[in-house]
Amino acid sequence: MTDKTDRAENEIDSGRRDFIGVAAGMTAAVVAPGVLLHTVAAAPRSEPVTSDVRWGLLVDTAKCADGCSACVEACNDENGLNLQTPPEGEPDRKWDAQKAVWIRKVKLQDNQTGRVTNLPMMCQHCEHPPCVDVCPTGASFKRADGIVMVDRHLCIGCRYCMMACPYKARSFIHQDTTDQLTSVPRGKGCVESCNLCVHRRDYGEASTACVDACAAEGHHAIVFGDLKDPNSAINQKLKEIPSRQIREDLQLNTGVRYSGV
Amino acid sequence: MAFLTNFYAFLFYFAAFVLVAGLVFKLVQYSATPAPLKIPTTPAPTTRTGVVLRMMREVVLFESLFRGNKWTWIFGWMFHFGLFLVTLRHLRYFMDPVPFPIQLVQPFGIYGGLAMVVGLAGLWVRRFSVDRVKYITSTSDHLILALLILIGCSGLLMKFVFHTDVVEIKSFFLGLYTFDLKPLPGDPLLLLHLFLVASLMIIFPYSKLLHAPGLFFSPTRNQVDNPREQRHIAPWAKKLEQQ
Amino acid sequence: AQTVLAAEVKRYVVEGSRAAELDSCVEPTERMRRMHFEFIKHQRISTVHEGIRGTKYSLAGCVECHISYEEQQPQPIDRPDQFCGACHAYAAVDLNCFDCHASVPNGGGLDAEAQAAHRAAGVEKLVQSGRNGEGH
Amino acid sequence: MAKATFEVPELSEYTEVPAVKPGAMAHSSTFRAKEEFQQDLGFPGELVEDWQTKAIDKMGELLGKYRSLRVYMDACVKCGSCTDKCHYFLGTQDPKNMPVGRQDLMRKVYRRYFTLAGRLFPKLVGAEDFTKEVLDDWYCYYHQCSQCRRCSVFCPYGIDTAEISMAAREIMDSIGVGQKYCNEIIGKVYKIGNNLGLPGPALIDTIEGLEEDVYDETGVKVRYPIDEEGAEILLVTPSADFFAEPHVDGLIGYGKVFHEAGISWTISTYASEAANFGMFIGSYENMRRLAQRIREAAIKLKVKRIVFGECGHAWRVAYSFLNTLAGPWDFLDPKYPVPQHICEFTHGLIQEGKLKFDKSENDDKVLTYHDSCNVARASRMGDTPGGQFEIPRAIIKATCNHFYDMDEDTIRDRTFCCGGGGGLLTDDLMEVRVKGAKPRIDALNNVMQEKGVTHMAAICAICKTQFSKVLPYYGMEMDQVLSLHQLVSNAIVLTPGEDDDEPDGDEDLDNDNETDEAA
Amino acid sequence: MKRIVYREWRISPQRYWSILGVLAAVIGIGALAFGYMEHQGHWVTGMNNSVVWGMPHVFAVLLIISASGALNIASIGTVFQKPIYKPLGRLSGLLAVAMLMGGLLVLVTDLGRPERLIVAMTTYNFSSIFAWNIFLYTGFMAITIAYLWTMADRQGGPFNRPVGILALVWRLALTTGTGSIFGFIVARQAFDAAILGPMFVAMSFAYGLAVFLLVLMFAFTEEGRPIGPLMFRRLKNLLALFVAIVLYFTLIYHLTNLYVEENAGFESWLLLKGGIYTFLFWVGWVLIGGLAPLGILYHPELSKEPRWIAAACALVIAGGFATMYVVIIGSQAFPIQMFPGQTVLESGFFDGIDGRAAPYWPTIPEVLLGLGGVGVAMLITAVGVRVLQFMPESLADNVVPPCEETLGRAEPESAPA
Ligand code: HEC
Ligand code: HEC
Ligand code: HEC
Ligand code: HEM
Ligand code: HEM
Ligand code: SF4
Ligand code: SF4
Ligand code: SF4
Ligand code: SF4
Ligand code: SF4
Ligand code: SF4
Repeated sequence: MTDKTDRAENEIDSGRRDFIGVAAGMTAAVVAPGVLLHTVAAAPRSEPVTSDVRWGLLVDTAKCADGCSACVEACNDENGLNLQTPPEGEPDRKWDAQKAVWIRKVKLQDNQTGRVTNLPMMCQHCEHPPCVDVCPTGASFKRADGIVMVDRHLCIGCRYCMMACPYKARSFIHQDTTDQLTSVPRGKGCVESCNLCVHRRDYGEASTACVDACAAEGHHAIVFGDLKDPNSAINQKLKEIPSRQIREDLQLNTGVRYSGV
Repeated sequence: MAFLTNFYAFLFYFAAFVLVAGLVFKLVQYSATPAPLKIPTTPAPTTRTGVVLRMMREVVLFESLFRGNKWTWIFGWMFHFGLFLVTLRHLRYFMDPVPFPIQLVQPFGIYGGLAMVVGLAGLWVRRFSVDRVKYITSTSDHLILALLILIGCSGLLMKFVFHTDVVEIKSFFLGLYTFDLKPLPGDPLLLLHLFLVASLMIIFPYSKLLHAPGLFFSPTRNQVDNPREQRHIAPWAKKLEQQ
Repeated sequence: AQTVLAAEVKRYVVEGSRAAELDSCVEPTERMRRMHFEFIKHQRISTVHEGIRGTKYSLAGCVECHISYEEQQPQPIDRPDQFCGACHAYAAVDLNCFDCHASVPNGGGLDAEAQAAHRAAGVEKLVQSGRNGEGH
Repeated sequence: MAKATFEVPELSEYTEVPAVKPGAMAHSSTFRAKEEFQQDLGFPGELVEDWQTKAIDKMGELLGKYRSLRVYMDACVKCGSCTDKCHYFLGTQDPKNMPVGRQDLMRKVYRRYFTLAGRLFPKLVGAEDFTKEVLDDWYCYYHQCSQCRRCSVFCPYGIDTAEISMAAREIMDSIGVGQKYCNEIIGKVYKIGNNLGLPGPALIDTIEGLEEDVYDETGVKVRYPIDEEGAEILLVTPSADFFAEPHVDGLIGYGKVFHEAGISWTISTYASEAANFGMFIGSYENMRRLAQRIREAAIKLKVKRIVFGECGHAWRVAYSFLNTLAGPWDFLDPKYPVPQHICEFTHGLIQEGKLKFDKSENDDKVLTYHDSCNVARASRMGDTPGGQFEIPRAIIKATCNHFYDMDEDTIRDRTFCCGGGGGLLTDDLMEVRVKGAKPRIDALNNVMQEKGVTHMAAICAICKTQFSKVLPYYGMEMDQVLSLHQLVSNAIVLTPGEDDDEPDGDEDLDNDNETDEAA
Repeated sequence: MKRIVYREWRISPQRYWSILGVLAAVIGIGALAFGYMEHQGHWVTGMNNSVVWGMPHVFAVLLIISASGALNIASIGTVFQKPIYKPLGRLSGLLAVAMLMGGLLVLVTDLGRPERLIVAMTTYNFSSIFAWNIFLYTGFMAITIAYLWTMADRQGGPFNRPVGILALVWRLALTTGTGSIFGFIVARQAFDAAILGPMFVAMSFAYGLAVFLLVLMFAFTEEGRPIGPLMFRRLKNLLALFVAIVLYFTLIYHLTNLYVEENAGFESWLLLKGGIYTFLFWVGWVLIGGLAPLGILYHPELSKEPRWIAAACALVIAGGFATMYVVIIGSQAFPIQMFPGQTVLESGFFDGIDGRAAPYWPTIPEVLLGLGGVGVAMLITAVGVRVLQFMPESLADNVVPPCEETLGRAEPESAPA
C-alpha cells in the first residue's frame, strides 16, 4: 500500500495537530478555566460502576440557538470524529451518508404553528434500549450507570442495533480509521454512538464535551447530570421546566430529555 | 535447561533424519517397483488429467471412503483436514519470515486442532464399538491413535490453558537449521508435545502412516484406463518376450 | 510453568523506549511473554463494562511504556520493526488491536491511568505525551 | 430346493451386515491339485521341503515385481471401510473373509519378515511367523476370494484384495500347494485348447449341430464358421458357450448378429477358450502363455479383428492385459480396438440402425441385469468410462420391453459378485458359493418381489453357471438366468439369405455380405 | 406399493463439471467481492447509516425463507402423509440445507467484522431475536440433516414422522423468527406489524416451492428423468395456492396499515410516492410475483406446459426478490418519524428532511456477494445430488405413489410417460 506517503502525511498532520492542539488548549484555558480544573482533580476509577447513578442530559430547546453547532463540533473533537476523512474517490454525497455522527443538529418546523425548533440529537441512553435487546452478541450493552454503549471487542458489525434504534443514534464505521485518540479507540466495521463521553466519566470529570461546549458558547442549552440524585443540576432543572422524551410512546424511558418540543 | 535443550536438539535431528531417510527409501522403493499390468479400478479416467483429478478427489475428499462408510469418512476427514490446518499453522514455527498465506490461515489451525482431536476420538470409539473394526485392530493401531490424540491435546492445552513461549520455541527450531542451539522453554506440556512429535516422526516410515505416500502409488487409483490404446509392459515382463 | 528467560533468548524491547531502561514489565517478563494477551483481555472487559481504568494491564499503558521514538516522533507500536509488531510478525500472530486503538500515545486524559499503572509497577512517569486531535 | 449339507442363509429384504463369527468357514478348503496338474504348469508337485524359506523368497520376489502388492502391504490403515463389502463375509460372517481380514493373513507374514517393526515387536503390530497353520489359513481363505475387486472400490487407497489373493496363490503354487480346479483347467487348455476339454473335432461337430438347429428354428441360414482362414473377425468365447445352457443361446445370438452385420467371422479350435485362469492363480507366465494362443490363432486365421464373447474375467484379461501379454496387435485392422467385446459390437450395430428387433419376442420376461464384477470394476466397453454399464443395458432396452435395475447399491461398480468367480466355481466350494451369492440374490429377490422381475441377464460364463447352480438353493429356478445375447437372439429380425427357402418379410436390408462394414 | 428408486444425478462429467465450473466462478466472484468489501470497508457498498441493510440482506433473507419453504415439500409428504410428495422429500431437504447455508454465508460475509464470527457463536444475548435465530438456523440445519437421514436410511424409517414433525415446527419457528427480525423493530413503522410473521411464512412457501420446482425441472430434464403430468399438476396447483396466499396477506397488511392512522404516511409513500419502491411494489411484488404467475398457473392450457410452469416459478422468484427489496430496503429508506406533527427542515443526518427518503443505491460488489450466496446454495445442491441419492429415478405418474385425491377421479391424460 501507500504506507510511506501515508505515514509522511500523518507525521505532518500530527505535527500540525500538535500545534493546533496546544493553541486550542490555550484558548480553552482562557475561555473556560473552570472546565479544566475538573480534569486536573480527577482520578481514574478503580471500582466497578454502580447503578447508584444514572447519567442523563436535558436539552432546553428554547436555548438552543439556530445556526450554532458548537456541541456537534465539540463531540467530534472529543471523540476524534473530526479525524475522519472520506476514503479516496468517494463522492461527498455518499460520504455524508456514511460518515460517523454521534450528535447532530436538527431543525424542526411545526406543521400547524410553523414554529421552528432547534435541538441536538444523540443517543438517548434509553433505560430499555431496543439496541441492546436486539444485539446478538451482547456487544450493545447498558452500563450500570445508565450509559448505553458498544463493546467493540464483541461487536460483529451486523447493524441490527442500528435497525432497532428509533432515534437513528448509531453510526457504522464504513472505512479504515487512522490516528485514533488513545482515549477513544474506534475502527472499521463496528457500530458506535454517543457514550456520554464515557472516558470522562471514568476519570471523574464533571460533564461532557457537548455540554461544556454549549456552555462555552454561552447558550447553556444542555445540562448533564445524575438523574438519580435529586440534588443534581439536571434534576433541579427538570423540576423547573417541563420536559418530555422523544417518542415517549415507545416507553423507553430515555436518559436524554427535551423541553420545548 | 541446557541438558533439555541439547537432548531435544539431538532428538529432533535424529527424528528428522529417520523420517527423511525412511521416507526417501520407501518412495524410491515404491517407484522402483514396476506395475506390470493395468489394474485401475474402473470406471477409471482415460486420460492423465483425469487420473490427476481422481487422485485429487481421493486425497482431498477421501471419495472412496465416502462411498464406503459415512461415519468413518466424517471422522477421518475431520481429523485429516484438521491435521492439515494444524500443520499449516505450525509452519510459522519453522519459517522466518512467515509467508503471507500462512499468516492468513494460521488462526484456523486452532479449529483444525479441535477438529483433529474430535475426529480422532470418533475414530477411536469406532475401534471399540464396531465389532468388525475391533477384529482387525491391533495394538499398534491403538497406540498411533493415542499418540496423535495426546499430541493434539497437549497442543490444545498449550494454546488454551498453559501458554508457552512461542517465540522462544521458534528460535529454537530456527536455530536447529544452522546448528546454533537456542534454549527451549522448559514447560512440561511443551516437552511432552515435542517428545511425542519426535516419536511420530520416527515411526512414520515404519508404520501404517505410510498410507499417505502409498495412496499416490496405488495402481488401482493412479493408472490411466487405456490398455487397448497403449501397450503397457514392465521391464521384467519384457524379458519374457525376448525368450 | 515458570521458567527464567535464558540470556540468549531473542528480545523485543526497543531501544529508546521507556521499557528499555527498566528491569521488568508489569509482571515478570517471562510471564508477560506467555500471558500478556490474557492480561489485556481481562483488562479490556473490566474497563469497557465496569469503567475500571486504573489497573496495570491497560493497553494504553503498554503503548506508553514500550513506544520508541525517532526524532522525537513516537513510532506506531504495531509496525513490524517496533515492539508489538516485530514480535507478532515473528510469531505470525495477527495483531488487530491497533485497528482501533491508537498505536502511539496521544491521550492526555489517560496519563492519569498510565500513572496508576506505573505506580503499580513501581516506576516513575517519564514520558510526557501530547494530546493530539484537538482543535479541528 | 437343492439339498445342502450346510445351512442356506435366509434371504432378507436388504443384506444386513452380520456380526463377525470367527472361524465360520475355516472348514471349507478347496481340493488340492494333484502332482500331475501342478507339473503341467511348472509348479512343484507337492509341498516342497524348506517351503517356508521358499515362500518368503517368493514373496520377496513378488514384492519386487508388483507395485500393487508392495504398496498394499504397507498402506492399509485398518479403517474398516472394506469390512462389510465382501459378499463372502456378508454371507458367511467369517471375519477372515472381510477383505482386510483376508489381506492380513499375508500382511502379518509380510510384517514379520519384511518390516523393522514386525521383526522387533511382532506382537505390537500383529506380525506372525509363517507357520503351517498360517499356510492352511492362506489356502483356505485365499480360495474364498473371487477376486471381484468390490473391496477396492471402497478402500481409500484402492487396496485390491484380488491382487493379494493372486499373489498368495502364486506363492502357494510355487511351494507346491495348488488348487485342483484352476490348475487342472489350465492344463486342459494347454493340452486340448479349452477349459472344458472339447477337442477340435467334437467342437466342429457341436457347432454344425448348432447351425442346423438355428436353421430349423428360423428358416434362415445363419452360419457358425469354425477355423475359417481369412475371416474378418476371430470370435473368442468361453467354451461353455458351445453347448451348455444358457450359454449356448448367447452364442446363437452372436451368430445372428454377425449374420445381420454381414461380416465374416470364425471360431478357432486352437484358441477355443476366452477364459484365462492364469489370472486367478496370479501367474503372469501362465496367463501369458494362455493369451499367446489367441495371438497365434489370429495370425494363423489371418483375421482383421478379434471379438470376445460374454465372459467376465476373460474380458478383463482381454481388455486390460491382452495388449500387454500378447501384443502388439499391429497386424490387425487399426480401425477397431483390440479386442472388442461382443456387446460393443452389437451396440455399435444397434446405433447404426443395422439391427431390427421385435421386442415383443421377449415379452414373456421381465428383466434385470447383473453387472459381472470383472466387467464392471476391471474393464470397460466403448470409449467413455462406465460404458461397461451402459452398453449392456442399452442392448437390453433395445431388445426387451420390461427392464428394471436392482438396488443402486448392488449394481454398476458396486455390483455384488455372483459368488463363483476367481476359480471358486467348483463343487467342493459349494457352501462358499451359495453363501457368497446371498447379497446378489437378496437384491434379485427384492426386484422380483417389487417389480415382478422374472429373469436376470448376465454377460459372464461363470456368473451364468454359478447362478444356474445356486438359484435353486434359494428356491428359485435355474433358468432364471440368461445370456444377454439370448435376448438379442430372441428379438432379432433376421434377413434371409439367397439360399433360404422361406424368405419372409423385410427385403429392404442390404444383403451384400462383402461391402458391409460395422463399427 | 412400488419402491421409489433414488439415484445419483448422473449427467455426463463434462456437463456436470461445466455446471460446477460456472457455479465456482460465481462463487469466486462473490468471494472477491467479499474480499474487496472487507478490505475497503463498507463504504464501497451503497449501504450507509440510514439504510444499514442492503442488497446482501435481500439475497440472504430470500435464500433463508426459501430454504424453509423448500422443506415444506418434505413436510407435506411425511407429516401430512401425502404419499405423492414423498419421493420429493430428499431433494427438498437438501435444497433447504443448501439455501440456508448460502443465505447465512451472505449474512456472515456482510458483517463489519466477519473474523469475529466465533464471537457470535460463543457469546449470546438471549433477548435478541438475532441470537435466537443463530440457534434456529443451526438447529434447522441439524434437524434437516437428521430428517434427510430418516428419509434415506433404512434404519431411519421409524423416526421419519417424529423428526418430520419437529422439522415442520422448527421451520415455522425459523421463518417466523426471520420475519420477527423485522417484526420486532418498533423503530420502523413498516416493520412494526404482527402480520409480518405469518406473511413471511406464506412467502417462504411460495418462494421455496418455486425454487424447488425450478431445480427439480432442471435436474430432471438434464438427465432425462421423467416427471409425469399428474405430478406437475399437483405441484403447480400448490404453487398457485401459495402465491395467492401471499397476495392475500399483502392485501391485509396494507389494509391494516392504512387503518392504523400513524402508518398512513408510510402507506401513501409506499403505494404512491415512493419512486423506485412504489414501482417495485406494484410491478415486482404484485404483478410479477403475484398476478402474472397466477395467470399462468390457472391458465387452462399454459399451466400444462412445463416451460410455462418454469416461467411462473421464475416470475415468483423475481417477484420475491422485489418483495424483499421493498420490505427490507424500502422500509429503511422511509424516514423514521421522531417528531410527529413536525417537519424536519435541516439535519446533519438524513432525518428525512421534508419527508424525503434516505438514499440507497446498490453497488456491484454487494450484488455479487449476494449472487455468490446463491452460487453456494446451488453448488451444494449440485454436489449433493451427484454424490448422494437424493433424486428419484422417475416421477412418472405410474411410478409415484398414487394420490388419494386423484384416486377417485379418472385421469385419462396421464398415460405412462
Ligand atoms: C512500566 C512500564 C511497562 C508497562 C506499562 C508495560 N511493560 Fe511490558 N515490559 C516492560 C519492560 C521494562 C520489559 C522488559 C523486561 C526485560 O527485559 O526482562 C517489558 C517486556 C515485555 C514483554 C516481553 C518482551 C521481550 O522481548 O521479552 C512483553 C510481551 C510485554 N512487555 C508486554 C507488555 C504488555 C502487553 C503491556 C500492557 C499490559 C506491557 N508490556 C506494559 C515495561 C512495561
Ligand atoms: C515476545 C513477543 C511478543 C511481544 C513483544 C508481544 N506479543 Fe502479543 N503475542 C505474542 C504471541 C507469541 C502471541 C500468540 C500466543 C498464542 O497464540 O498462543 C501473542 C498474542 C497476542 C494477542 C492475542 C491475539 C490472538 O489473536 O490470539 C494480543 C491481543 C497481543 N498479543 C497483544 C500484544 C500487544 C498489544 C503487544 C505490545 C504491547 C504484544 N502483544 C507484544 C508475542 C508477543
Ligand atoms: C473495533 C475497535 C477495537 C478493536 C479492534 C480493539 N479494541 Fe480495545 N477498545 C475499543 C474501544 C472502543 C474501547 C473502549 C474505550 C473506552 O471505553 O474508552 C477499547 C478498550 C480496550 C481496553 C481498555 C482500555 C485500555 O486502553 O486499556 C483494552 C485493554 C483493550 N481495548 C484491548 C484490546 C485488545 C487487546 C485488542 C486486540 C485484540 C483490542 N482492544 C481491539 C475498541 C477496539
Ligand atoms: C495424503 C495424505 C493423507 C491421506 C490421503 C490420508 C488418508 C487417510 C484415509 C482415507 C484414512 C482412512 C480413514 C480414517 O480412518 O480416517 C486415513 C487414516 C489415518 N490417517 Fe491418514 N491420510 C493422509 C495423511 C496422514 C498423515 C500425514 C497422518 C499422520 C500424521 C495420517 C494419519 C492417519 C491415521 C493415524 C489414520 C488411522 C485412523 C484410525 O486408526 O482409524 N494420515 N488416512
Ligand atoms: C516439531 C514440531 C512441533 C512443534 C514445535 C509444535 C509446537 C506447538 C506449540 C508451541 C503449540 C502451542 C501453540 C500455541 O500456544 O499457540 C502447539 C499446538 C498444537 N500442536 Fe504442535 N508442534 C509440533 C508438531 C505437531 C504435530 C506433528 C502435530 C499433529 C500431529 C501437532 C499438533 C498440535 C495441535 C493440535 C496443537 C493445538 C492447536 C494449535 O495451537 O495449533 N503439533 N504445537
Ligand atoms: S451548542 Fe448548545 S446551542 Fe449550540 S447547538 Fe448545541 S445545544 Fe444548541
Ligand atoms: S437511543 Fe438508540 S442507541 Fe441509544 S440507547 Fe436508545 S436505542 Fe440504543
Ligand atoms: S452491530 Fe454490533 S452492537 Fe450493533 S447489534 Fe450488531 S453486534 Fe451488536
Ligand atoms: S455526551 Fe459526549 S459523546 Fe455524547 S454527544 Fe456529547 S460529546 Fe458526544
Ligand atoms: S476381491 Fe471380492 S471376494 Fe475378494 S475380498 Fe475383495 S470383495 Fe471379497
Ligand atoms: S478399506 Fe483399505 S485401508 Fe481400510 S481396512 Fe480395508 S483394506 Fe485397509
